Amino acid sequence: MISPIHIISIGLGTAFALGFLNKKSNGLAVSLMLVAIALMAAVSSSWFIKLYQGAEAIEVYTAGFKPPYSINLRMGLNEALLSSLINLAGFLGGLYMFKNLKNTGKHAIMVFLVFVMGLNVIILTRDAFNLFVFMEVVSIATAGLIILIQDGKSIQAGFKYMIATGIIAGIFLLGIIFAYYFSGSLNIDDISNSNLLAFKGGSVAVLMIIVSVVLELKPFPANGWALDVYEASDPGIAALISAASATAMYFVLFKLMPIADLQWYKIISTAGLITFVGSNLFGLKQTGARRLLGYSSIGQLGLLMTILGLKPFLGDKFEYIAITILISHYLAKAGLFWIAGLLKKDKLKDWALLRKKPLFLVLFGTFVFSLIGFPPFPSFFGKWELIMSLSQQGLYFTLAMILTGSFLEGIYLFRWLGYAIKMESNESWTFKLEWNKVIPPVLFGILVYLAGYYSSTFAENFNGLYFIALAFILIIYLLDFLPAAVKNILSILSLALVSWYMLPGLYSEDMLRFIFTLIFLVGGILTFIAGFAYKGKREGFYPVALLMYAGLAIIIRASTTLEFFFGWELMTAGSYFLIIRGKKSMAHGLSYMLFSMAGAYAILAAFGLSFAETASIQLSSLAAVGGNITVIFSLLAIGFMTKTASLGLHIWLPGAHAEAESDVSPMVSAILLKAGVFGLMILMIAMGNNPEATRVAYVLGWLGALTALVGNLAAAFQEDAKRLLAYSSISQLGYILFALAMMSHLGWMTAMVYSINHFLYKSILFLTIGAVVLKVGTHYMYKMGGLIKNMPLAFIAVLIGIIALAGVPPLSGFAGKWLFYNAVIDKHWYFQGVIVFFSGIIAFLYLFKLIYSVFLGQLKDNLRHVKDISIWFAIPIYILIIGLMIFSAKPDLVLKPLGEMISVWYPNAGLSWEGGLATAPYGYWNGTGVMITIGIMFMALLGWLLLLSSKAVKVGQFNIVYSAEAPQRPETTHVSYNIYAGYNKALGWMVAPKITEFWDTMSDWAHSLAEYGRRLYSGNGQVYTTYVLAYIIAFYLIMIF
Amino acid sequence: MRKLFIIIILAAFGLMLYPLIQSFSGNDHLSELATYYAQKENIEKVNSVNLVTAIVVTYRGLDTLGEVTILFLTAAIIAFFLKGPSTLRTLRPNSEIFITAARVLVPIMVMFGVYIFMNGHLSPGGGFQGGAVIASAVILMFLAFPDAPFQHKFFGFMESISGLVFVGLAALGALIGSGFLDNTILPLGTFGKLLSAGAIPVIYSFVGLKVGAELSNILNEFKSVQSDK
Amino acid sequence: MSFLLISIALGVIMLVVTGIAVFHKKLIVAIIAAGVLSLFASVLYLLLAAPDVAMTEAAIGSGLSTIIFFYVLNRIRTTNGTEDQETV
Amino acid sequence: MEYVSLTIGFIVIIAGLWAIMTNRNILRMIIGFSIFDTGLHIVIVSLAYVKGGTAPILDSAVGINEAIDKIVDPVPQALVLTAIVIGLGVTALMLAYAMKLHKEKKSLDIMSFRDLKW
Repeated sequence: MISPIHIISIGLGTAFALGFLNKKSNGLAVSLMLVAIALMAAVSSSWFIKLYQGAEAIEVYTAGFKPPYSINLRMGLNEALLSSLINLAGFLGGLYMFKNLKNTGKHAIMVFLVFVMGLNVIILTRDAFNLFVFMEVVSIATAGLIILIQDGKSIQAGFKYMIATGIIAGIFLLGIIFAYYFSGSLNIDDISNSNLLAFKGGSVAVLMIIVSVVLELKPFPANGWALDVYEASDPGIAALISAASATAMYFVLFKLMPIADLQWYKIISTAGLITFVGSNLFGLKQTGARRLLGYSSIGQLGLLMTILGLKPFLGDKFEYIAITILISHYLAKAGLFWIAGLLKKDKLKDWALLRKKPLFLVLFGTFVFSLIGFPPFPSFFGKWELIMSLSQQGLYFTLAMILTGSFLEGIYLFRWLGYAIKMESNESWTFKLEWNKVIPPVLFGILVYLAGYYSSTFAENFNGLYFIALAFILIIYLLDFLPAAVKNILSILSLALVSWYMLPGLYSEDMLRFIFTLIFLVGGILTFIAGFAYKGKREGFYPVALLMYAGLAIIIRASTTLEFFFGWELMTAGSYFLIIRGKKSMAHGLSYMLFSMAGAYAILAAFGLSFAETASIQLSSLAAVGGNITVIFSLLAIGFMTKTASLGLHIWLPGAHAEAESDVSPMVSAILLKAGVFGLMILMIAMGNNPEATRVAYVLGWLGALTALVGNLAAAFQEDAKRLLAYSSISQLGYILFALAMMSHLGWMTAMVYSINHFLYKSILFLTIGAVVLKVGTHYMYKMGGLIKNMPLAFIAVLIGIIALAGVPPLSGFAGKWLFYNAVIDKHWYFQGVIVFFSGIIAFLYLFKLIYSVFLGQLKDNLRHVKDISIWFAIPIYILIIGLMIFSAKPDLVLKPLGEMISVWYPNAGLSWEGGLATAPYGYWNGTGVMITIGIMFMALLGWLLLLSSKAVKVGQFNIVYSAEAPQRPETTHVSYNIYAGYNKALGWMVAPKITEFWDTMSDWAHSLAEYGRRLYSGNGQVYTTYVLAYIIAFYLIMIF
Repeated sequence: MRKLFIIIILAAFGLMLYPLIQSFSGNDHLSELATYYAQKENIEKVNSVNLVTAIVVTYRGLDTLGEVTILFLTAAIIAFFLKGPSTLRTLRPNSEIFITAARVLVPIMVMFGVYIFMNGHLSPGGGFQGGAVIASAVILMFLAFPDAPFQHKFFGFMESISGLVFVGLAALGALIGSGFLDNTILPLGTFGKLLSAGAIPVIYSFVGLKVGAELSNILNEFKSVQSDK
Repeated sequence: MSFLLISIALGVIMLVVTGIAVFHKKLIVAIIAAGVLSLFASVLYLLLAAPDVAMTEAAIGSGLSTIIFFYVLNRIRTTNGTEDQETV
Repeated sequence: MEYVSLTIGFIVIIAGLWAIMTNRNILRMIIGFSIFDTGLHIVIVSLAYVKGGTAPILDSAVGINEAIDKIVDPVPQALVLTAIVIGLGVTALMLAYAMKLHKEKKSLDIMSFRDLKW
């Protein structure tokens, strides 16, 4: 085993030896440097392996004297891990900057090498003054590396950096020397044992030491210089500063904290929290990539600082949380800076160019998701543990602020990701990708997944098998070069396999999960069939669709809140990518993501609160919650309602669904929304019996009713067919919410029937309309019309769909309505019931409009030769129609077992069955009978019509002529254009985009706050030094009061 | 307005420093750590007359390594930062007396510098001071012979070789001695003699050479940019 | 006792020099004053029984730094046009 | 005596900070740093002083046996040696920056270098 001290020998020796090389051998110099860093990495990682296997930490004494008489280094597990990380980043960073370094010459290469070596010593040393010396080494090396590109901006940034760190280092030295004076030792362990805080002078010394290390971590607002450094230095260097330096400095703070006491931990955590929220808030207004990454880096450091400050509360969880979040930050931030360097574009909007290289787009997405803390990345597990521990400790404010900060970070990162995925870009990728610049980000991208898997193995009650699903998705991604059809088959097979594996067991055990599995997975298979209609490769579609389905399946399978949340977030990520694939979906994808994130955080907080009460993360333990039930119930309900798009949280839905691809719309509408319903049901099953929950449910009931009304009204005024269906979904989910909130047997029966129905007819309608849209090339109904002859298959499908939706006999929609009225009467929710009833009438308006304006009336000239919908769409549509028919004709097949299931929770006032005849307290209904009756009537009418039709006079379609000129706005000539203008006058105020305005205003406020606040960073380096000093004073004031 | 703010901050800073003075009571005796260094048996372990040197080179030799690294870094950074075409600037010729004096003085100053660092373990002064004196000699040379070319290669070589020797000796301590920078890898000699204190004089001499070379390099870089008008 | 008086006298001189270094209008005077401050500091170090430090401070703090300052000042003056002569 | 020098050290530190924070001229800011450093060094050396002590160099005046009772603390002196050299490195680098900044904008006013902000 090579002694860790030789990290220094290797690093410095090589740096000194590089002086011998002449100017021509710069390439050799860089290679030697890389070899040296690799050797350093070998030393540190070999120690890591050894220590990980259980070896004791070792102390290295210099000069053969024991500390405190000489300087000692410690190589423990943490040190070994972090120095390995630093050396890895150093090696890859050096590789990445091979050319820059080579061109700048051997002096720059020496500086780079010394920089990496210095960071190692910072980690290893246990001597306060030695720490100071090597912090100076690193900060001077940093000042040198910043100006590697030697443009005006980097020189300015470097100077600001130097004056700020100059003052910080002075204060640090002052603190150390007084600590020596008071404690008689320079060894950190001795200093912490000597209780400096017992007297005033000692506490000032501690203050100076701690505050200067905190300042090195760039706390808000004393961090203007750091932002400039991130923005102006070479991205390769910024990557190192953000990943490696920050890691080392964080460890320094960790190492020095024992000299302080609990009060100091609190101060640190507050300072970190302010940094995390403040920095991410200001990040909102950034338009440049590197500065944005700077804000994000500083924010992440703030989060890490908070975690360190919470160490006394987190107990033995601390290391896991800190390391997972640190590693996520380390990998992601270095990766992002490296990509920024590759792209050579600083404007966020120009990142659309990244699309030309899908590999980098995937890496970009990976890093963004891992920063925010999505599964399967390490930070997901870290954040989970953090939230659980925080709520266990009752630190609700901290918890709320952390979630707020994460949310703010999510806003700008996802907006940026959206630009990269969707922004218009005419540029072409002109520059060459050098292998040495590609390997580092790719490697870090792979590592972040591996680290995620590894982190999950530490999580209690977490089934690692879920990673198999992710691995499969990865394989599908790697097969992305195959034609779409092959991937489609693979996807269908995989869903079929999972269904085959899951369904039989569930049928006997858990009807609720069985039905939702049917909806999620079998629905998934059906929608995938439609995918055969697409030609080409459909790059990126299958992995993300499968990701969503994997998330949905995990939600069903989850037995713990952690697994549930894991699945929930996977589903969110997958559906986000599905949604943003649509043509004009950039904004919709973002708003979907933001609502989902806010919802997910509400869920996370609620799970945390529940864990705090029950000390268990079993899903079943939700039932044991007593004290905070109103809060937990409300938070969970809000979280799930972001997915069901209830009123107020719905504004993401219309755009997202309408702009999605034709076969994606049913996925995200008919299927995805049910995840929210499933969540609500799980929630109500667990907590519904509590009277407090009932009160919240009453509110939910009203909300559901209003959602139904507003959704339907809005649908009636749409000219865009898919938007119409989207609003209709909102309204249908409002029905479901209303029915669920009744929390009675019939209410739940209604909800289940609506869920199944909505899945069936919304799939049918979206698939059909989507297929029609594919053929006619427009969403707008006024551009269609008269398609009945060209598209009989589509017409029949839509006809059946709207009959089911409208709830008229004989189809199963009627069953829903019938149950609904029974339930309302049973529950005595008359007012709400009337609203829902009224909205049901409105539904007729838009349904009529849908079928009329698309299929009836005048055929547009340009659509004369349009063919019927693709067979690949027709197959799933007609399978679904058959399903609908079966459900309508034999509802007892499903409803009976469903009733039994619901009886477990709500035994009273159920349906009683006699064959196919259902009897409710307020009436009876026989699905089969109705079906037959209506069928006979229909046949009779049809026959009569056919009989009459022989006398009808045929009129040619284009028998009329415009009088003289073409109309100004051709759409106005369509008979159903603005067909409900009258209603709009009367009721339009209800659907005025008040809610959208509300959220827009919120967003504007946040952005103006950010705009105003960030003026703090005036650009004047001198002012920044004032902030630094003022920050110290602020700490002092907090300390003495 | 801003000045007022700064006055307030500095006043607060002064108030913050006050407790330090308040808790300061001077020293009546050495601290525990210093006592250890000053004990006879421990002095004999290192065998250096100058205790500061013993600490700088041996006990806290790692700091010194860091410190020469900082100078090394500074020299390297300034070298690539300020590099530019150096066309010579015609200066007023120096007076004959000055040039002659410089001719005599420069070697003497260099010798003096060498003397200082060679005796670092015996008398005040050591590598840094000696290095600074050497650098002063170089400045004198710059002033006296502005047109003479600077021996880049030589100083670069000196810098590297002395750095390598320093690191090498230090690592040797870890390999054959009892730890990194252990000075007992060479015989300790007689207390108070030039050849004593083990590796200390050797290391300190190379520190001196290195510091001298680095400072000269830095000065040269600053000097060269003088002429690129 | 006499040491105390000397140190107080030295201290007063140092504060005056510091004042000059901070407030004097001419940059060159300020630079020299900063160097002189170092020089006085090294005298103080001698009083405080720190000859090593005194030597270093005298050679490096007041010697070399000041020379580098002059180099830079010279360089800036030669490249400066006529404009902000006053500030330099 | 050590009280006097400690106080002087603190005052010099504050004076240095004042120079750093109020002078818009970059060179004057750097002078401020130099003063700040000097102040720090004075403070450190003051802390090393032991009443009536001699320099930590063993010669005829102070024998090896009586060192403990006679010398001043050598540790802070060793530290300050390091600190002085570091200070020189930092000052030199800052001055190099100042030259480059001046070359860029022909100005030494820190207010002229605000291209990066917000």
